[in-house]
Amino acid sequence: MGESLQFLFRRAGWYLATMWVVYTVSFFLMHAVPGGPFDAERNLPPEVRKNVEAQFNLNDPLPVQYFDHLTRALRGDFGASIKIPDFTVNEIIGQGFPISASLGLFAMVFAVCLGTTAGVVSAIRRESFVDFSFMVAATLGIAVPNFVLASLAIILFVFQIQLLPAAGWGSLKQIILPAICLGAPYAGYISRLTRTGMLEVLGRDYIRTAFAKGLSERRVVVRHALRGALVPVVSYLGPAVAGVMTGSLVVEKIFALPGMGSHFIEAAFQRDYPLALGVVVVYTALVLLMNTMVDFSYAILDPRVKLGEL
Amino acid sequence: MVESQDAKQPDASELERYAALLDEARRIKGTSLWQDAWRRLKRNRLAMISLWCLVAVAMLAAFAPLLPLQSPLDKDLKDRKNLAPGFRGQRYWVKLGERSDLRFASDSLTAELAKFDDEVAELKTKVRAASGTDREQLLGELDGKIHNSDPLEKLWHNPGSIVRQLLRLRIMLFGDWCLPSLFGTDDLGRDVLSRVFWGARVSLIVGIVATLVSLLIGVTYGAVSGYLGGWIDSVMMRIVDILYSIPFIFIVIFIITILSAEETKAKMDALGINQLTVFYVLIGAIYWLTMARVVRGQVISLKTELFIDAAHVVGASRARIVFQHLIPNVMSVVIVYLTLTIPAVMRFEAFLSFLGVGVQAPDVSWGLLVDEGVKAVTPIKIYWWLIAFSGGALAATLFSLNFLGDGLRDALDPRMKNR
Amino acid sequence: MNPTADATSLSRAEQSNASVPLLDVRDLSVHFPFRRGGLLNAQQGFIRAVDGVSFQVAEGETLGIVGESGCGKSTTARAIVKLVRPTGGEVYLDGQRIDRLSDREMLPHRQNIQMIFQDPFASLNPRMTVGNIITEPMHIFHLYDRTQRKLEAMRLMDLVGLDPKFLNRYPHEFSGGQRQRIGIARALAVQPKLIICDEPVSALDVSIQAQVINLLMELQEKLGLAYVFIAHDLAVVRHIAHRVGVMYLGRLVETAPKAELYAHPRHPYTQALLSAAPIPDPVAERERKRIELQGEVPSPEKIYAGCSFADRCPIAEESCRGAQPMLEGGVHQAACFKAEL
Amino acid sequence: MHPTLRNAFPYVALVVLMSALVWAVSFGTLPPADFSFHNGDEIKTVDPSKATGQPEHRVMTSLFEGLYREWPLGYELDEEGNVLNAPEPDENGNYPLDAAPGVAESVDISEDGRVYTFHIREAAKWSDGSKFTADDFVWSWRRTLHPETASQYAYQLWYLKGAKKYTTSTVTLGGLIEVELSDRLRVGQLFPRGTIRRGKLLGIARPPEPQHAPDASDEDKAEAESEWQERSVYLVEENSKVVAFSKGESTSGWSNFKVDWLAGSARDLPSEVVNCLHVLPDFEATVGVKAPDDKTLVVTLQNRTPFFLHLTTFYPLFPMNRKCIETHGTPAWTKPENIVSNGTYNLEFRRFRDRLRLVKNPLHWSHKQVKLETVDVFGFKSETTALNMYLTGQLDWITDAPSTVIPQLMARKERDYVPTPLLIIYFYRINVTRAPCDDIHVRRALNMAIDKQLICDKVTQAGQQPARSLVPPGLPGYRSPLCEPFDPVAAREELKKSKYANLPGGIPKVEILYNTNENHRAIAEVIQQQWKNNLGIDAELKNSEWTTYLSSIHSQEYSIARAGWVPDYPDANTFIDMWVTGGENNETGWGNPDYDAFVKKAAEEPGLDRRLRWMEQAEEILMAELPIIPIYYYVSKGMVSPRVKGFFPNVQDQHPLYWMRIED
Repeated sequence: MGESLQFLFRRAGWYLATMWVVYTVSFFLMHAVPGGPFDAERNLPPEVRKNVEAQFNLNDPLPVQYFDHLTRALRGDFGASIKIPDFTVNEIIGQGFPISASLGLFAMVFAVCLGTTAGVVSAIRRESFVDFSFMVAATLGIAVPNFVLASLAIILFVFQIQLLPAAGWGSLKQIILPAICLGAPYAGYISRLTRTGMLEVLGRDYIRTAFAKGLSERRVVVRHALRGALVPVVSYLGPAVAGVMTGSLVVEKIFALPGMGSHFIEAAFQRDYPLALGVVVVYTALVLLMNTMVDFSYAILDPRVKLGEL
Repeated sequence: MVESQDAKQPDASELERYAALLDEARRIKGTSLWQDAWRRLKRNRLAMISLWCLVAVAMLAAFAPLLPLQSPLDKDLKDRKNLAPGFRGQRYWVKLGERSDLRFASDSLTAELAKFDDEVAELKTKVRAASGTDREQLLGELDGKIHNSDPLEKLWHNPGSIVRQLLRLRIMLFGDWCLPSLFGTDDLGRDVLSRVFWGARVSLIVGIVATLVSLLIGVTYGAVSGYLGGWIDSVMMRIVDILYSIPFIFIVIFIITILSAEETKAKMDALGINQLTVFYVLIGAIYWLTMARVVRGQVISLKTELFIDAAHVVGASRARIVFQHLIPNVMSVVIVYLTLTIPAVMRFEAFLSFLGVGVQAPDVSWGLLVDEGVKAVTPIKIYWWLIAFSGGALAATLFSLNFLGDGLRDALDPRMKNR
Repeated sequence: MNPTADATSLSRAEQSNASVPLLDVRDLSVHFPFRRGGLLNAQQGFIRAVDGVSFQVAEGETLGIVGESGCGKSTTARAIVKLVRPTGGEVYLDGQRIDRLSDREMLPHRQNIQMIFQDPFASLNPRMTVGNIITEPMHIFHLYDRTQRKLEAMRLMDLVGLDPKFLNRYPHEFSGGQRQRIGIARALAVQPKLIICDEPVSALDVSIQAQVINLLMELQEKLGLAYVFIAHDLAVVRHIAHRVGVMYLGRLVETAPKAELYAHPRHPYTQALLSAAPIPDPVAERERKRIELQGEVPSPEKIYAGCSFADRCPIAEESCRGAQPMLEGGVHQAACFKAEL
Repeated sequence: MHPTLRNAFPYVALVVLMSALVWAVSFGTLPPADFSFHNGDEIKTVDPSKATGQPEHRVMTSLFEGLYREWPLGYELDEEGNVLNAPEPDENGNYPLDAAPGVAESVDISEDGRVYTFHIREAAKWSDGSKFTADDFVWSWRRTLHPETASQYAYQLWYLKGAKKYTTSTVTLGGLIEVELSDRLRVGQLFPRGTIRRGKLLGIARPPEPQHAPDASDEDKAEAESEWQERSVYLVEENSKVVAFSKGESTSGWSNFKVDWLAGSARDLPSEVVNCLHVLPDFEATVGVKAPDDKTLVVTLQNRTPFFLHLTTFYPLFPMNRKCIETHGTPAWTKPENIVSNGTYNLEFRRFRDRLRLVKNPLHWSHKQVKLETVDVFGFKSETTALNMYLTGQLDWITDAPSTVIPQLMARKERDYVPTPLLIIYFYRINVTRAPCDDIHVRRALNMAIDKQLICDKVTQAGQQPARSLVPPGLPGYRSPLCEPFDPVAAREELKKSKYANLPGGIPKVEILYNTNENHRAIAEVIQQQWKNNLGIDAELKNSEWTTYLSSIHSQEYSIARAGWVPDYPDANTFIDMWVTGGENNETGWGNPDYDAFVKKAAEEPGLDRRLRWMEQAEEILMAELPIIPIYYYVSKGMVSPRVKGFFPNVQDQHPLYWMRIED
């Protein structure tokens, strides 16, 4: 495990630097956008505004605010949310993150299962009707924006067939539709990647040998071909997970899920600086973590890959 | 030694022979890999259909003002709200300028336009005749007339000069006649058919401009980073990583606010730059990251190719190697990637519309139309035509791009043929 | 005492009465750094790809360099034309030192030294026409004007045995042998004095190999070129080279004029190589004694105190592992303690 | 990579997946509530001092109870909650509301309408069982007014005498002040406070005034200014001794500060300066609220405020439990496990962006009249999703139906969508400092060129009424003066009178700014077309996200902007007084001395009827000069399941849970 640890240490160093830069850029970008958290339809009396801004140090010079917040953030405390005074940023993220994460997980599981199956079937039954229709479906999944997909799915499965509940979170039935809508484009991509990978692998000598040995098609496909074919899929998973996380805000909005995605947009729009920064940092960390996991999975799938060389 | 040096200098007769051969050589054109790829592409029926579809869509979009369409902006709330697709019945057959609120002469655009032109001409002659303060007054009146009473502007809000000429031409060609509302109308009584056509303009421009920008930045950045390698490469790629992690939504909000700030807007107007264009360019500037990564990866693998060494040995400079040898060889991958980027950008545009920060009304784009359409799909009443046609157009375009991309990939890289 | 420096002085002494050699390589070494492990406890090390190689090439002469793959012969070639940066040693071209020059300073010298590559499929840019490939060096050195360049390219094509009509064709439209001719034409475009041939025929069919080698010999005759001809196979070199050097693990272990080397190989490695080559005569082939080398080619990262060949050498003794043998001898040099002089 | 690890990978993945599934599903094992509704948006807080907004209001009125509460006129229940008398709706389907006793059993109002004596109900209790006293109000209002609480709605209490001084820390020489020392038990927590010292303010010592560099920015100036203020030393007479207090950290060498002395006071400087956190006017002496005994609360107002009883039904005036806040601190006291409240419902749990659950408070004095046992309040944002959930029976009440489907909703056979007019106005704000809208004729022409009826019938479609006045109808006794109706011909005539009529370049373009929203966009697009067709005026559309939009309006960087106004209390004043010259919410650059005079007269007028007439005269000026163009009056867009009774539509769109009951 020595090499893995070293790999992790080196990565961690880079990641901290990356996160610091992202944090800094986001901080100043956010404050550069006009408007503040206490702008409302009705103006606050100037004295009240002064009191309110003092509470969040908003009347300090920007660099002072930056260093204050940064030192606190380094201790893992993102402070209190401005627009949601009953909660700290950590609490809000703590409530929303598991939901987004599990939604993302279900979506990815759905995407991987459907995508690889469709891809494998397509590759084996190449240029058949099945292949063609799978590929059309995959392209459609990629081409249709997921808010369109979600709306149509609700009409179909909630109102026409009355199979699933319209929104909410908490039961298996409520998870299905959002997970599918979120995972659909990725399923499409994965099926295409798998198909491509399978076709290439199936043409290789060792697969021919395996067939020649008289192994059954299933065995050859599952045992030998699939592993090789999955490498491009795995490398796609890193960006895909990041996409699932950022894409989830649309789905969370449509299905009224209490995840983290909606905070992302809301905080940005409402200038809730601490919350927005907290969410940004968590997202960045997540994206970076996913990339690391993907690199690890390379090593899992392909024994030749050494972590130290990544 | 001396003789052999002489042997290097061909005599005159020999030169003549080569000069004669040169003509012949010109005729024997080799087939470049591009031509080869094109030939392969032509054999791929699906890709070719897609290609022609895209060309057709692009042409129709570009010349939408010339087509006998209704105005995409003219709202007829009184009579033509939420019409389902069709062409039978009086409400479907409209004449340009017949909506009563417009109060056009004899309810027709051509008549009103003729009247307007006459009035303008008349005023002009008066201006020529008058002098002094009178003239000033008349000039003002003329200017006001041109700016505030142009019937074209009442139907097509503020068309640019090229579009204005095209519209004039269209009126010459077709007069007041226009296609009935084959695709129905929306909840403000606008013709969906023409909105889909006009929306194509914006969507395609977004896709193309943004993609070209991403191409320009991404290819240069990726090629330089990959070729130089070492710590420069590490730093450049780390920058890309960081940019990847910066939440785009802030950037978008930031850009949009900066763009719509009054001073910036005034400055850009003075320079004749459309706010929309800048917006596309900036979307492109967000999308170059992946392109840079892809190109860098290709360049790194190409860099070890012998022909790069060969170029080095004959004394080619770094710039020459990057731009003459590396980039042309990366282009095939880049082109394939382009067909993936355009859909991504178009979807991004739709996503921005969903968030409400996309194209500004009264401009239309497919993203905006789809978003409007989706909102009109409710369990109670489904205005299917609002989503079906715009969504269909968007999906079909993205579909075509996808298939074309597949075809191009097979065609450009024969080794990938089976994939 | 530095043994390799001594060897160089010896060989220079041998050449002392000749005029300045066209190419003079002295004690050339190329070490590639490699790193193992993570950020904190990285192990630094070097692969000694080329480790103190010295030789000269006179005008119009062909030096063959032979060795197993991985012995550093290609790296030597690449170091001479500065495709890799030498770690140590000196390279003189026409008496001028070129190994420390920057790209820009090197540019005028490139007109005198060109290279032909091993893989004719990979060494030509697939997106350029043959004409453009051949005229590119002329373009870089600002030779001729536009049309003249084309005519010159056609002449060169003629010279290397290609039909000049096909000026506007692309490399993929030619066969392997033809492509190697294009590569040769490109190398000739700026009228160099020296061409480094890095295994120019090893990727070609045997029948084509002979054609290309014959072409190279013809050109040498016509144009007075000098070659450094690299091959992994003694049989190929036998035909074209005037002198032959044998490399093992980044070092020259034996150099000699061609006839001398083939007749009386002194280094056990050379002997082994020669014995491995098939002899066309079946009787001789059957009777001949094969020297079997033991073990694998060792990793170049390993550092030997003594003779690096000792592990595999059939005649090695304990004393061989004590110190490194030097190239010794007059015209025929070998680096072996036990080689009979 | 170690081989065992490699083999374990699929199993690890499976375990992670299964646990995620179990976790996610465990979320949904709640028994359903009696009644569920969609609250429009997540409520941000349940702290009455901090809350702002409509969704908060709906929860707060259940969780807490003010002195009075809103009650439909004529709605009578017996002890057990049986309906004795049902209220009657007006011709619009709205029920008039009245302020009915809540925590207070009754009130005595003084002759001049400035002193209210509330009698606290004997049965009033906190949800932890403790007794409710009048002092709870005094303490709560002090908390809301305290500058450190930073309550955004503190100004809702500024109708009380002296309240504004307390929030703005305005101290005057000779006045009583309260000084809080920096010895709090918990740093950063306002309550419990540190030691409070009281005394008469004799003098203020200040360092030399800061000199600003000529190129200093306003920000820098303000900062230097506040630092200067911070270093002031307050000289206070306490037990006939003079004590010096200062908020600044370093007060050494302050003796050379310039001192303003109260005329006629002894001028001796104490040697020591006591460090303190706050220097405020003394609450008891300054602010007009007193609790002479446990059950009596005396409130003294600045001016006659006829709507004060309605104001006590608004959450900034709700009581908070001192013990709870002092024990747990802010914001921890708002957690469901900590909170102590006094409303008809208790907070059971709260899941952010999902729902919060209310259960009936058995200790409330009217608990037998409250019929819904458990209530789920959903806080997600999408209206379409809410409608979907309503239609599938997951919700009983949604507060905002999506406007795209309203014509269809109106036609539903269940008749569960019945729009009723609200006291909310949708209007266009005009920046009168910009061409061409600086010309009154242009503004009047713009108004007359808008076919508001068409917009209501075909765009908003929910039964909204076209507006020709600022104050919506529905306020008893008030008759709004009207601006000109839609008349394109007259509009063109009016435009010809303007100074821009014959200017080279035509009439300058205008720009309609609106915040990102489907409906605003549709309305703006229609108005754009109407102006172009009827007047030839070009209008550009500009949409901004909410905060940017607000910031453009506040900095007056717009030419025409969409706006809405929701009244704070049911009185015309809330609409009228914002348009005074330089008013905080005016933001049009418009001002008229006559207008200001009428508004002032109305504020000081003791006669209730005459007061309304003054305001009508003010509005007449507004409708003639049109710094705003009224477009339409809002209607309620809620849908409520027919099984819900006791849901009384009203102009204030208030629907407290304690009115409702379910009858299947």
